[in-house]
Formats: sequence, structure tokens, C-alpha cells
Amino acid sequence: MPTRPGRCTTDMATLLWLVPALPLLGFLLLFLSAGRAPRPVSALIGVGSTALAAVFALVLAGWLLSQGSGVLRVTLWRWIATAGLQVAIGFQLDTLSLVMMLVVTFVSFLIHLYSSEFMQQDEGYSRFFAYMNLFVASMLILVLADDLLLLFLGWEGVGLCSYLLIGFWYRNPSNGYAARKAFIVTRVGDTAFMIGLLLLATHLGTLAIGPMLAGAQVQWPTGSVLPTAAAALLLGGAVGKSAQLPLQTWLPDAMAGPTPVSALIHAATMVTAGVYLIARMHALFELAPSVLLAVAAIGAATLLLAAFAALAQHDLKRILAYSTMSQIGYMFLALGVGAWSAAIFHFMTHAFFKALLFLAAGAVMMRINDEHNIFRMGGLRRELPMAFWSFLIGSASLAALPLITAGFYSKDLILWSAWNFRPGGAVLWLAGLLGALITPIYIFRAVFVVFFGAQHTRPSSRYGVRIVLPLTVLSVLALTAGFVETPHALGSISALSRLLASTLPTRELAGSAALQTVAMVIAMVLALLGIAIAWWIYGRGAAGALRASAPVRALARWWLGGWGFDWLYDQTLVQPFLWITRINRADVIDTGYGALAALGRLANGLLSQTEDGRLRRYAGWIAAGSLVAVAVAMFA
Amino acid sequence: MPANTLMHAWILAVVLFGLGVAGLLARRNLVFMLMSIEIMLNAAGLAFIAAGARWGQADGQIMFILILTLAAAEVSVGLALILRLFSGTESVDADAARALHD
Amino acid sequence: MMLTWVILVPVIGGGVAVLAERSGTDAPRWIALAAVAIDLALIIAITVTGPAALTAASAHGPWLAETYWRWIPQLGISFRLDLDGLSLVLILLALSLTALSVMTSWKEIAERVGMFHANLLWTLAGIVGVFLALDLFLFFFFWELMLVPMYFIIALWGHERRVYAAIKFFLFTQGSGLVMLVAILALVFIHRRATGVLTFDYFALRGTPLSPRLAFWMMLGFFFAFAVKLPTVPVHSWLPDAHTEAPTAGSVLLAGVLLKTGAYGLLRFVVPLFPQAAHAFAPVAMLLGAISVLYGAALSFAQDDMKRLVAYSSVSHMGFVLLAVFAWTSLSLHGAMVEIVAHGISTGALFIVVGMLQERLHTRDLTRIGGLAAALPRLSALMTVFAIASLGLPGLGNFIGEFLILLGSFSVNRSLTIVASLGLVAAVIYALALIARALHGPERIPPQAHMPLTDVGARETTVLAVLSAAILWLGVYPRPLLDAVATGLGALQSAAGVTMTSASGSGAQRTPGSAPGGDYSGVPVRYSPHSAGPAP
Amino acid sequence: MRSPRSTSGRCCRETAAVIGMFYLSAAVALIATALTITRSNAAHAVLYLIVSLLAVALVFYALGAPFAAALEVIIYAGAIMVLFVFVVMILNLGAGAAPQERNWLRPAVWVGPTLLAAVLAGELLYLLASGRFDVSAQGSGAAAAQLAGAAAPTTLTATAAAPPAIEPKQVGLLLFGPYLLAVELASMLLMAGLVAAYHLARELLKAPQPAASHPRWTREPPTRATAASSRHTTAESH
Repeated sequence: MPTRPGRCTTDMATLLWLVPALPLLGFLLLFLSAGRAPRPVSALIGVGSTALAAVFALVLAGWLLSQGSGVLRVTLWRWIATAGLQVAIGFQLDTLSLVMMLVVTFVSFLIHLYSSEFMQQDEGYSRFFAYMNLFVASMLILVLADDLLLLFLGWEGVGLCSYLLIGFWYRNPSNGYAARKAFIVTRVGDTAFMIGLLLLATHLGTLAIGPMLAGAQVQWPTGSVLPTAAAALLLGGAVGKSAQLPLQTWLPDAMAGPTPVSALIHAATMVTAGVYLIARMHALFELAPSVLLAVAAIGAATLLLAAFAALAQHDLKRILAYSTMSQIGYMFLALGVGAWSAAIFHFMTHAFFKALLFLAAGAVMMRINDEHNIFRMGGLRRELPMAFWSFLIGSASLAALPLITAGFYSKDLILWSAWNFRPGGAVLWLAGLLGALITPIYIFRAVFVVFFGAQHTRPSSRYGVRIVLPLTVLSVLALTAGFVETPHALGSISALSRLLASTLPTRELAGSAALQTVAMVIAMVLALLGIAIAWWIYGRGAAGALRASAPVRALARWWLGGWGFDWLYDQTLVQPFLWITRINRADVIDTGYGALAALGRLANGLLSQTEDGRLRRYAGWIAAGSLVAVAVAMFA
Repeated sequence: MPANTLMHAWILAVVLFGLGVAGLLARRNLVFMLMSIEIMLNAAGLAFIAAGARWGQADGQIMFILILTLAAAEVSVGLALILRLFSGTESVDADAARALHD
Repeated sequence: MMLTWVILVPVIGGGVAVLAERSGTDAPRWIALAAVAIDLALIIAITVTGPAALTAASAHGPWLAETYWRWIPQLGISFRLDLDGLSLVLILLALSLTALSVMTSWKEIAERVGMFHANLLWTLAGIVGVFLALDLFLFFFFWELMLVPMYFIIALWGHERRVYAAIKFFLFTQGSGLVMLVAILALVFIHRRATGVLTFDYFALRGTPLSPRLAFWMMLGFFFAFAVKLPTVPVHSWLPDAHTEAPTAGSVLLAGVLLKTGAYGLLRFVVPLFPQAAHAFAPVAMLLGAISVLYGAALSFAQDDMKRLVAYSSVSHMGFVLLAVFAWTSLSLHGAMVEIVAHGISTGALFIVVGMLQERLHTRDLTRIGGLAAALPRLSALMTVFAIASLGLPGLGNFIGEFLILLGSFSVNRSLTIVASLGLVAAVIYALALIARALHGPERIPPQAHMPLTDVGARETTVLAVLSAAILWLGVYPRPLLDAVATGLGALQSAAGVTMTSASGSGAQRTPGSAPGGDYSGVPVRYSPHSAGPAP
Repeated sequence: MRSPRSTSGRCCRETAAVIGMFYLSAAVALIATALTITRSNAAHAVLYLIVSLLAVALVFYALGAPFAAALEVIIYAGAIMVLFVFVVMILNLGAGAAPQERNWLRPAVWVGPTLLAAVLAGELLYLLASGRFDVSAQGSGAAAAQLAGAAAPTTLTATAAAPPAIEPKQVGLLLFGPYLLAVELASMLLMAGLVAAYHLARELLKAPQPAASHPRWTREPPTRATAASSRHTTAESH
């Protein structure tokens, strides 16, 4: 639907490219000031830029919604203009990128506000805000890009920022190792994404998302080799960035970064970039049903793997990391079964309650001098009520506590969509259901262990307003955000799906409303059952014998290591690479040339032996030589 | 001069040359070595003369004359060297002069 | 006529620098900068006024300026210099990197300053000559000329094993140069036998009718010389030593520009002169390129010496360029040019940063240093920028180059392109290894460092700021560079005639036997190939 | 160029005598040479060599090269061998050094050289016999006939007249004709030999330095070290 030309469209267009430009400007200011700016100024720039971006986003949202389902496009300049490829730096705002932009700007504003107090004692204050602003800018570029290459720029930009922020406290080598691991593993995915780009650009001539997808639908028959290959490669990129099987080992280690980083990057925004990519390229994925099935399968497998792994973690942040991996598994499941808007809906709710959980966890740890191990915390609900209540709300939303939490609505929609997916829907639904059971167990295990039971640590003082405000706002959102999309039985509001209908195809769900209610009730019962189990085991400390038994402890250790994937990759990829590079450090080809030179010296040594001053030996050699010469004359 | 006599002349030259080489290699006394070289040169001259006779051209003799001059120059220098060596190492042993090589 | 001055100015500058040494150690530095500045002004003047000076017929060709004299008519050797978009970009890169390297070695080079700057300028003259010469003999003349001063720079002002490195550098390049000479002479004689005209002129020789087997061997002769210079894997081992032992200015010039003469040679001489042979040889060359990418990266990761690490990364980056040249599509060639400029900037900057670190710490050994980010915040930030540029982060120059190369060669050889794109992952590994081992982790400063560690001063910051601005500008707005080389590359592609690719790529199939050089529109009218023959 | 004088009448008698002389002198030469290289007494060896040279001179004469024969006698036997005799006398190599020679010449020493010389001679003989070079009469070739003028019969049969002797005049003409350059070179060679011999031997003719007193060859040879050092000093001084 062409946008109506008019003065207000052009202001909106300028507003559109201002949204990513502001954090970028913030980054430049902080980077060029190179740490000389005083803390309040850095905080002001950091938080201010994201706040302004959030405001502009809201204004844009208001305008776009008033436009009906229009698309706002702005092109800044032509990036690459050679014979074979035309790429422009331009942003487009449709309902999908609007939702993403709103969530990204809003959540990052809250997290920036939180971290302005959380990082108060840290000496790299302005450096932190510089990287955070660069991250928000890259994420916005990724979300708003209308050309796949520009999306790839944002894609790599967020990867870089995640590297810089995970390794923020660079003095500790293990942080550096975790940061490098994150960047390299995501880079493997990015390379697959790049090859996908090459394939698309070569065969479809352009990388601009709209025309390219249109061209693909025209040229490529559904299910043929090219779209399947391209979709698989893009899936590779998405799997890398969203920490899904098989490139998921970097996310748990990424918790080495400061908590606001984990909250923003490794919970709310970056890890969902893969989900956005698949949603944005849904037309291509629809041309490759086998890949869509793979997406669903990967989602289901990852959500189970991560859920069980979260059960065995001691570190509070690693529990949340595995939980993020699991929830993104749900989003992939939704994408796989074609419920595009359900995935985005879950992305939104997940962004809120997972950010809330991380910030609450950060608030807790901040007060008990950075103790991560949950078994060394305990009974903190009286000393840290604010952290307790926000963590509790977050956990409830994560566990999909029926009716009152946002998580319930979004997860239920996904489960319902999975139920309706014809080939293999049942299996996916069961996997989702099992995940829905395990999730409350592991999160309430953390709740009961950390906030209930015997008190181990003496937390110190209260929280400032810059921590309380984000926590409260996120808590409210974690509870209310679900009401934009409710199932039939509960008022069948479908605001979000109608909003997204213009960009994402909708699928009428075959099942009747009654069937949906039945499925919903099953999910409710499971959620409550999970919480009960968690309370029974960890609240009252029951089944101690079972937990201490050898097989359970072995299983726990296996799950602690993330089902052994780390060990597997280390043995099969990392060690061989290190071994090969170490033995070839002196470059075997170079030693080859060295050997050549040594040969020369050896020959010189031998020949100079013959010149030893004995005349008769010379005469003998001359005679022998002439003899040979004559012999040659004889036969030649 | 019948052809086979010329052939015998060449055979003579070759044998003389062979003796010269044997003498050169066998003797350790520098003077004897020089003499053997003279024998070899002479054999070569003989071969040239025989060739000249065979084709009736004087070239052979001219080559012989050149060989003569060569031999003369060579002997003079050789013997001077031998005397010089002798004054140094008191012996005409070819191997005694090994120190000269480096 | 002006083009000869572009070469003469550095030569004269060098001479003056040597003389000026007596009047103060800083005088040669200023003279060197002045010489480069004059040269820059000259080249810009030529580009602006150039086309008008040419006669109308050649104006529409890619040629911006042209100088032509009969040098040795008996042998058909002419002093022919031609400037097109390709050479212009490379010369500008060479001039700017020389200026920057002079500025960085302000404190580093203390003894025999005049001689050092003379050698620097003479190398520059040789390089500019290589980029301009279009007479094969003149090209070879400059090709050998630029080695000698670089040899002295490495041998006299280098670090520990400088003599070994200098000799190795010279042997490798000189030896391969001779192979090229054989190929040049063979081409000239065959051309003479075929057309009766003895000439070394590039345009005339381009059309010589050659039997495929002969063309293949001659192409191989040229390719070997340029592959050693590029460098490509089997013949690359002179590079790490030469770079490690050269002074900062030497390394910057070596990495920034000398490697590019190899790439320029491939573009200008190998494929256009022997299109069919190059097409037949393309799979092997692209395989070598892909191997260079991975092998260079794997080795770069394993090094302990910072300069060796960066040197091997150059091998990896140049592997991409080789892949691009033999893919010979318009995309990959544009990508190659961007990669050349971007590599010149990012690797040159990395060498400058490593030089600064060595000035402060007196060591390049990564096992003995660590955690410098705290002590040298600004230098670490800039080093991180350039390391990230060299790993090909989008938004910085290298990515544009690498992406266009991969895109261009994807349509030609899919599997090799995928193998080469693994190089992106390998690039991350060695770039992050460099940052982690040098900047992060617990602070370790070697005893011989002169404490307290002072962060980058004004001079150093301006140099690095200029470079980082350049690499960012190239990454965000590469169009001026792409447009500058477009006509030059287009002309090369049409000259080569042979379409290497099925998909894109222009030019109809042209049998080698067609009229020598005449059909190429770009040839200036004043010069006609036949008149350039030997004097009657 | 006057054709050489060879009337058919006197040819056969003369030829038989000449051929007889040739074989006799050849035998003498062989024996003398063999003895030269096997004698342990240098003086005897030199004399045997002189005999061998004279024999070869006779062979030259038999082969129709009277000028060469004369030269051989004058220069080779005359001048060069006289030099040898001088040196042998100077170095007192005659009987005095014989025992030294004898232990240097143990039979075992002869094995290698004779084997080598035999193989070399064998190869040369094989080459001669292989007919590669038109040595045989049939291949007289036009050159011989043409050069030798009408007189030489076209085929040299076994009983043909002795090859026309090549007059010194002919040799002289050729020598200063095309070979003029060679003559100049030869003269330069001789000059070089002269200078070298004078320069090297000058040292010995000078008044005896303290280290190099005249009767030194009868004295007990000085220890190697002092000899070397003395030699060095002498080397530097001149």
C-alpha cells in the first residue's frame, strides 16, 4: 500500500532513521570522549539516547497505526552500486518491525536506566554505555533494515557488541574466553547466513527484502533445491545467533558479562534476532516446507534440552540462560508450525519477563556481593522484597501461571498452533507440553532455593529508584502484556495478530474453540503441577534420597555440562584446530625452503672436501674425467 | 707411407700417451710427474704429425710446433716451481705441498 | 609528460633527503612528506586536467593520462606510462600510506634518517612506475627497481633477523621476476615472428596469436611472479620474515602497497594478455586463493610474534584477491579493488599500532605482554577497531571487499567460494586472538618496557584517526572507489574478451588471432601500434 | 706451390727403409718411455726420456716431417731435457734420492695408474679402430689428392710411395699465413713462461739470506714450523 506522500510522511521518515541513529550518536559521543566524560554525563548520554529512541518509536507507532497497515520506507544513500549488485542503506517500518522496534527500544531504555545504577561502582562506566548504545543501534538497524545486506550489518554489529560486552571485565581471562567463544560460534552461523546471501543475490539479482522475496516466489517452485538451500543457510545463521541446537553452547558462557548485558542482549533482543530473520523471510521459508519442519524440530529439541539442562544448574544466571534458550525454542517451534504472529507474541512477552528475571537476579546478586550459586543464597524474601516480588512475577510469567501472566497466553497460543499443525503436530505439541511442565520446575526451584529456606547471606542496603522503576514496569508488563492476544475461551482478543496480519501470513486454526479450551486446561494443570513439584522437592526438601542417588547425580552432572555438547565440540573441533596450528606454527612450507638452503650448504661442505691440496689426487680425478669423456665420445 | 703404418703411428702415440698418464699418476716425485707430462705432450705431437702426414698437410706440423712452445713454457715454469717448492719444503714430494691449498 | 614527473618527484625527493640529512635529523622527514605531497598534488592535477589533454578518440576510454616516448626504438621499447582508474586508486593508496609511514617513523628511525627516507621515496617511485608502465620492458624495469630500496630498508633498519629476511625477500621476488622476464621475452619474440613487429608495447602484444600450450606456459611465467608477490600459499614464506623484520614504515609500505603490485599485475597483465590460458588455469588459481585464505588464517592464529600474526593475515586477505581476479566477473574485480584498498588501510594501520606497541614495550612477543587495555586505553581502542576491520565486520572496508569478491566468484566456482568464506570464521579467530592476548587478560608488561607507558600522542592519534576514518568511510560509502575503478575494470574485461563466467561478465568470445591491439578503443590515436615498430 | 718431389722409381726402395726405420724407432721410443717412468734414479729416467724423444724424432722423419723431427731434436731433446738434467742435478735427485724413490714406487702403487692408463689407451684405440675417422687408405678423400697436387696417386696402396715429405717451406708458408695469430699467441706464451720462470727462480739466485744458506739441501731439514715461518718471512720480504 503506497504511503501517502505528504509533509508528515517525510518527517516520519526522518524520525524513522533517527531511531537507530540516536543510539549510534550516543556511541560515537561516548567513544570519542574516550572515558573522559564524567559518570553522570555518560549515563545521561547512554540512557538519554535510548529514551529518545523509545519516544520516537512510540510516535512512529502512533502514526503507523493511524495509517492502517501502511509501510514507511526511507533510503539514506546507495551503499553498493556496481554492475552486479545494487544495495541501498534504507529502513522500512511495517507492523513486524514496529513491534520489534517498540520492544527493543522500550526494554533497552529500561535496562539502560537499571544499569546506570547497577554499574555505578564499575570503572569502565562510559565504555559500558558506549557498547550498550552501539548494541541498541545495531539491533535497530537489524530490525529496521529493508536490505538483507544491511540486516547482515546489524546482525554482525550485535554479534560484535555481545563480544565486547561479554568480555567487558577483560581482566579475567575466562570472561575473554567466553566472549571469544560467543563471537566465534555466532560467526559460524553468520558465515552460513553469508553463503545464503550469496546464493540469494546470485540467483535473484538483489538483496532488497521485498523485491527479492517477490522474485523468489515467482522463480522458485515450492520445495525445489534453491529455496531449500537458501532457507537452510538462513536457518544456520538464525540458529547461531539465537543459540539453538547445534550452535547453542555459547549462551550459558555468555553469562560472564554484566547482568544488564545478559538481560538486554542474551534474553530480550539479540538472541531473538534469529526469530525475527525467519519471520521476516517467511515467504522464502514457505517455499521450503522441509526447512520449516526443521525449524520446528530444532525448536522442540532445543526447548527440551535447555529445560532439562536448566534443572541441573547451580548458577542463577545460567538457569536463566538455559531458560532463554528453551523459550526461544518455543518461538522456533511456533515459526516452524507457521504460527508467525504467535512467535512474535511470545518474543514480546518473553522479552519482558526474561528481562525482569535477569534484572531481579542482578538486583539480588548485587546485594550479596556477586554470589552466583543459588545454594549459597537462601531466605532472601524478607530482606529483598522488591527483588523477591519481581523475580516471583517473572518466574510465574515464565512458568505460564494460568490466566494472570503474559507468558501463559503466548505459550498457550504456541501450543495450540502446534496442536493444529498437521504433519507431526502431535509430537511437537507433546514436546511443548513436556517443556511447559519442566519450565515451572526449574524456575521455581530457583525461587524456593534463593528466596525461601535457611538464610545464608546478610544482604546489605536498599535499591535506588533507577532499579526499582524498571523492575516495577517490567513486572506490570509481565502480567498484562498477555492480554493483547487471548484464546477464544478468554475473550478471544486478537489485537496483535491483526496488527501483524499485514506483514505476516495468518493461518486459521482448524481446531474448534472447545478443543482449544481443552488444550488450554491441560497446559494450566501442567503449569500448576510443575510449581507444586518444585515446591515439594525444593520447598520442603523432599525426595532427598532420590536426588542423592548415583544415576540422578550422574544425569545432573551431564545436564550441568549442557548435555555434553561443549565437550563434544571441544574434542572434535577446537582441540584438532589448536593441535594443527601449534605443530604448523613454523609453517612447514617455510621449513621446506629452509631445507633447500641447508641442502646448498651441505653440498658446499662436501665439495670443498675434495679440494685438499694433494696434486696426485687432482691428476687422478683429471685422468678419470678424461676417461669418462672419451667413453662418452665412444658411445655417443 | 702406407695407411696402416700411419695407423701404427697413432697406436704408438696412444700407447706413449698411456705410459705418460701412468707415469704421472704413479710417481710422487714432481720431476717425474713433469717428465710424464712431457711424454704425454710428445705423444700428442706425434699424433698431430701422423695426421699431417696422412692428409699431406702441414697443419699437423704447425700444431706440433705450438705443442713444442707449450711444452717449453710449461717445463720452464714447472721446474722453477719445483725449485721454489724444494727450497721451501726440502722435498719434491707432490703431497708435501698440501699446505698450499687453503 | 606530467606522468613522468609523478615518478621523478620521489626520486629527486629521495636525493634531496639524503643531502638534507646533514642539516638536521628531521629535515629528511619533512622533505619526504613534501615530496609525497607534491606527488599527490601532481597526480590529482593530472586526473583533473588529464582527460582533456588526451586526444578526443582516447578520451572516452578509461585512460586519464598518457606519456609516450620512443626509448630504445631498435628493440621496440617505448617509455609508455598510462594512468587509468585502476592505477589512480593504487597510486593514491601508495602515496597516502607512504606519507603515513613517514609520520609514524618520526621517532622510530633515528640513525641515517636521510638514507632511510631516500629509500622509502625510491621504493615509492618504483611502485608508482609499476602502476603506470604499460610497456612490458619498462614494467619489468620498475618491477626490479622497487625491490632494491625495499631490500635496504629491511636490511639496514630492520630488527633482529633483518639480513636473513631481506635476502629471502629479494631472492623470492627477484627469482620470480626473472621467470616473468622469460615470459615477456618469449611473448615479444613470438609477436615478432607472427607480425614482424618487434615491440614491447602492452597493447600491441595483447593480440598476439598464441598456441594454447605456449600461452599457458607464458601465462604461468607471469602468474608465478605475481603469485610470489601477492603472496599465494606455496610461495608466500618470504612475507612473514620480511614484514616481521622490516621497520614499521617498511612493513606498512610492504603490506600496504608492495603486495598490491602483485594483484595489479594479475589484473593488468596475466588475464588480458592470455585470456584463454587464464580461463583454463582459473580453477587452479582459485583453489590456491582459497587455500591461501585458510592456510594464512590458520598460521596467523598460531603466531606469538604480533607482526608475524598480522603478516600471515595479509596472506589470508590476498588469497581473497587471487580468488577474485581469476573469477574475473565485474563484481569480483570490483571487490578485489575494494579489498586491496581496505587491506592496505587496515593492515597498514595494524602494523603502525604494533610498531607503536614495540616502541613502548620493546617486544612483539605476545607471550610476554598482556592486559594493555588498562595502561594504553586509546591505543587499545584503535587497535581493536583495526583488528575488527581486518576480521571483516560489515560497516568497515574489508567486508565490502570480501562480500563482493565472494559474490562475484560464487557464480563462477561455488564450492571454492564456500571454502573461502570459511576464511571469515578463521579471520575472527586470529583477530580476536590478537586482541585477547595483547589487550585483555591480567596486565603483564615486560621488564624492558620503558615505564610509565605513555598512551598515544597527538601525532600518533592523528595517523590512526585518519586511517580509521578511511576504513569506516570505505565500509559505509564505498561508491567513489567503486566508480573510480569501474571504467578501468570494464576496459580490462572487454580487452580480455573471454567471458569467465556464465552469469555476468561482458565481452564476446574473441579469437586470439584478431588484429593486434588495434580493436581496443581505449588506445590513444596519436599512438598506433604499427608505427611503434622498429625505426625503418 | 711446387709439388713435392716424389718420382715413382725411387719410391719403393726408399719406402721400405723408411718403414723399417719407423717401426724400429717406434719400438725404441716405447721401451725408453716405459723405462723412464719406472726408473727410481731420476738421472737415468731423464736420459731414457731423451732417448725416447730422439726415437720419436726419427718417427717424425719417417712420417715425412723432417722439419718437425729437427725441432724435436733441437728443442725437445735439446733444450727441455737439458733443463730437466739441470734440475735433477740442482736437486741432487740422482743416486742420493734413489732409495726415497724406491719406497715411493712400490709395485702396489702402479696398480691404479696402469689400470687407468690402460683403460684410457684402450678407449682411444677402440676409437681409432672403429673407423669413425677415415684413417684407412680408401678414405684418401679429395683433400689429400687436391693438396698433394697431381703427383700423389689417388689411392695409397700398401706399397705406395712414402707420403710426400712436407717441406719446411710449406710449413713456414702456413705458419705465417693463416696461423699467424697462433704464432703470436705462442710467443706471448713463451714470454709468460720466461717471466714466470725468472720471477720464481730469482729468489734462489739471490745472495743467500741467513735462513736460506746455500748448503741448505745437505743440512738436516729444519723443523716444519720454523721452515714455514721462515718461508713466510721470505715471502713477505721480496
